[in-house]
Amino acid sequence: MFGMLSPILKNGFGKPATRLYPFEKREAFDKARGQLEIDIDKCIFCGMCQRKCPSTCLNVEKAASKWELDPYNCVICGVCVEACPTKCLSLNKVYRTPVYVKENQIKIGKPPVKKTAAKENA
Amino acid sequence: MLHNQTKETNEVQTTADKLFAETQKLADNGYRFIIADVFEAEDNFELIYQFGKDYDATTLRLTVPKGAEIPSISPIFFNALLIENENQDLYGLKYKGLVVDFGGRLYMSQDEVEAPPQSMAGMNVSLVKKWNKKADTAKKEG
Amino acid sequence: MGDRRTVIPFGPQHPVLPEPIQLKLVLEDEKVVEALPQIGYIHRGLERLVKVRDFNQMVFVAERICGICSFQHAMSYCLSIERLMNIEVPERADYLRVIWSELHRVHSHLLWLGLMADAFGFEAMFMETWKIREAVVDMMEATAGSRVIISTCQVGGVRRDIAPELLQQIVKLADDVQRRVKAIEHSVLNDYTIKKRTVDKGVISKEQAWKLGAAGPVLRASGVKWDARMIGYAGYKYLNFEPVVETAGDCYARTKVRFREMFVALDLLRQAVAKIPAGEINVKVKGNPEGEAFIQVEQPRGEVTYTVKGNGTKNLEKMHVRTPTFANIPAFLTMLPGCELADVPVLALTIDPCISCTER
Amino acid sequence: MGLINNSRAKSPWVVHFDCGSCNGCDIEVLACLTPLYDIERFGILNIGNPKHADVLLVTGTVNPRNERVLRNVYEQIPEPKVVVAIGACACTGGVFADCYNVIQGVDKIIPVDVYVPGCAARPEAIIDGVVLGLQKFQEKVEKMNKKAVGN
Repeated sequence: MFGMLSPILKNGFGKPATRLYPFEKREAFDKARGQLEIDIDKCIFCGMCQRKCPSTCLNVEKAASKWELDPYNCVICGVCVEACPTKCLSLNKVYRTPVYVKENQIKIGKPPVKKTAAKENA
Repeated sequence: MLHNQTKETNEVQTTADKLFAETQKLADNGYRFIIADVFEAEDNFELIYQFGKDYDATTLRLTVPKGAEIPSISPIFFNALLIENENQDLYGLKYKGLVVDFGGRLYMSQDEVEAPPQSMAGMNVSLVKKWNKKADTAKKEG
Repeated sequence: MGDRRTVIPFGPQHPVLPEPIQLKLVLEDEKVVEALPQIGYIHRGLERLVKVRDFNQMVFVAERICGICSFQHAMSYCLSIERLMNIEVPERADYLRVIWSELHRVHSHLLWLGLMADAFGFEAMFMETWKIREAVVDMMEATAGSRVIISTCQVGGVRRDIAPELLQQIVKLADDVQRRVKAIEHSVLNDYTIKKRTVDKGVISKEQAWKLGAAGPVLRASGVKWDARMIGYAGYKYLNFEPVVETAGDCYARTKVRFREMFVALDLLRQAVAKIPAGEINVKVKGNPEGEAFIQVEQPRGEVTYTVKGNGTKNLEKMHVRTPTFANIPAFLTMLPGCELADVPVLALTIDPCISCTER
Repeated sequence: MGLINNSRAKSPWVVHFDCGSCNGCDIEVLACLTPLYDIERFGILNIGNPKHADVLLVTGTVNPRNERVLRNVYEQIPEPKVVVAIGACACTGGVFADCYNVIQGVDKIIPVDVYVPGCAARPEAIIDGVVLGLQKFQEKVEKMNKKAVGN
């Protein structure tokens, strides 16, 4: 009978358990996995991320120096980040917000300068 | 050879005719049925039945040609019923004497897709194809 | 007699179960005489994906067989590949695997308890258990970065390390959860209504449970002392624990087993944190898997078995998963005849159904 | 009629249908209802009956067997209605997009208004998704009101 008393008092006078989400936002954890980001200038379009991705959400075209992500297919595992040889991919802490229309993220970068060509110029 | 986490399982080679009797023997010895697996080859199936007693496992292994009927062990172990029906669905095996026969329609019914053979023939799998497929549907919608 | 029989479809969209499964219940007045399951609403056919995904990518597919015991699915898959390739996982990775699996066990059992309470119409307890569960889920996010599907396992070890401060927080969390679950346990197990609806309902005897291949809490509630963790995979070989066993075999015993298992899991967490050594968390994997392996791992719902066959290429030839709910359905079907229609939801929940596991 | 429709957007009732997800998104939808996120404070109520509902939350991959059930549930919801696809599986098929028994996305079967990405989608994202859906719902209500006036 008295066992109930402590939870009643706690729930009656304590702070509510609810996080008042849209008004009070909680800070993300250090390790939180949010969205995939790319620093397109560093990308060499090797296609390693595309080969390692378990959900086939990446498409890299070397000829057009295009990097394409389908964020609605991405499962945010972070394998591509580990696989990237130039460390141009990263995961930020902010989760992706919902949308009305699905759109692929397309980034066009500079075509990588060929080493042999650079030597010839020099 | 099949491995358990810590040790190798004892394995018995058998045939389709002897399967029921062998299973009965294991059941009398206090074994329970764990799982039946199917490995598909060109023109035959390799079936593996796992039985367990305490922390030991025993394997019955047999090879049957495609299209042959296999005696169901579900009259002895009721729990073989689901897995045998699943194998009927996914591999087109035929079992004789199933307790409840879903007729190859446990997962997929008449008007639905058929499970592809394990060789994955007829499945659009390559990356390029998938991206083209997406582009096609986008065009149609647009 | 014939006209007293009715067939009632239970599902696929049913308020008690969030997942679609259909049961065709043959009733005689209010008594269930026969039950036939109709599954396939969630069948995805993911086992055939082994042909298009390489063995490293399959970890993430295996993980998504079930969102509740996701880490354990990934771990079982990795264990089976490691067995094929003879990889020795670093000891720290073994311990980290134990920590994450036991966190998953606690969160799964709390989730089940909430759903069970919801089936009873015990709304307050549903809210209370999910409130406690949220603390566990937060800990998973703090340690792995994601709430339910944590993607931390890989072939050859784990992908993320847990810092020492976080490990201490896990111990604190374990103490906190233990205190709060103890309070709930008292009010649940001694409640008149709950006893009335669970005691002597859906009884399975020891012999039946073993012969029907029941798994996990359903098996142990009937008095069989069998727990796949005793085989000693991952870090369990370094830790001490006893499988939880009850003998009654009814719904009440299954509830009790899950409560006690939660305490065992919390104890394992404390042990693992106390014993965890420093060192590497993964090893580099070279080559491709070849051969056959058969692995049994204890999940919150029972024992999962993975059978994999590799042929020396980067794609496996075959992967087959037998999940605990799949194993428990025959037991569930034998429990049903003789019970009343109003008991069916409670009986369904005591096997802790997870249909996405069942059909893959 | 206008008054009723206007008040519907203030207290939308949602029905949750699991097409075949891995449970990850399902438990996050349920987590939205529990004390920590508690969407009931916005007047959002989870109910089992599609005929009472305004918003349909769909999780998971669609396969040919549950496609009919999904369409059935969708058609039972009275107009105006909003469909929210939750998780990578519902948006595009996710990791299972290549499986033989998977249709790539809910939008191939029924019109989808809001896509919530993530695997599994976070409760915060689900709340955002429902709120975003409500804005669209409001537009639909206004369109319906205009039609009613026109007649």
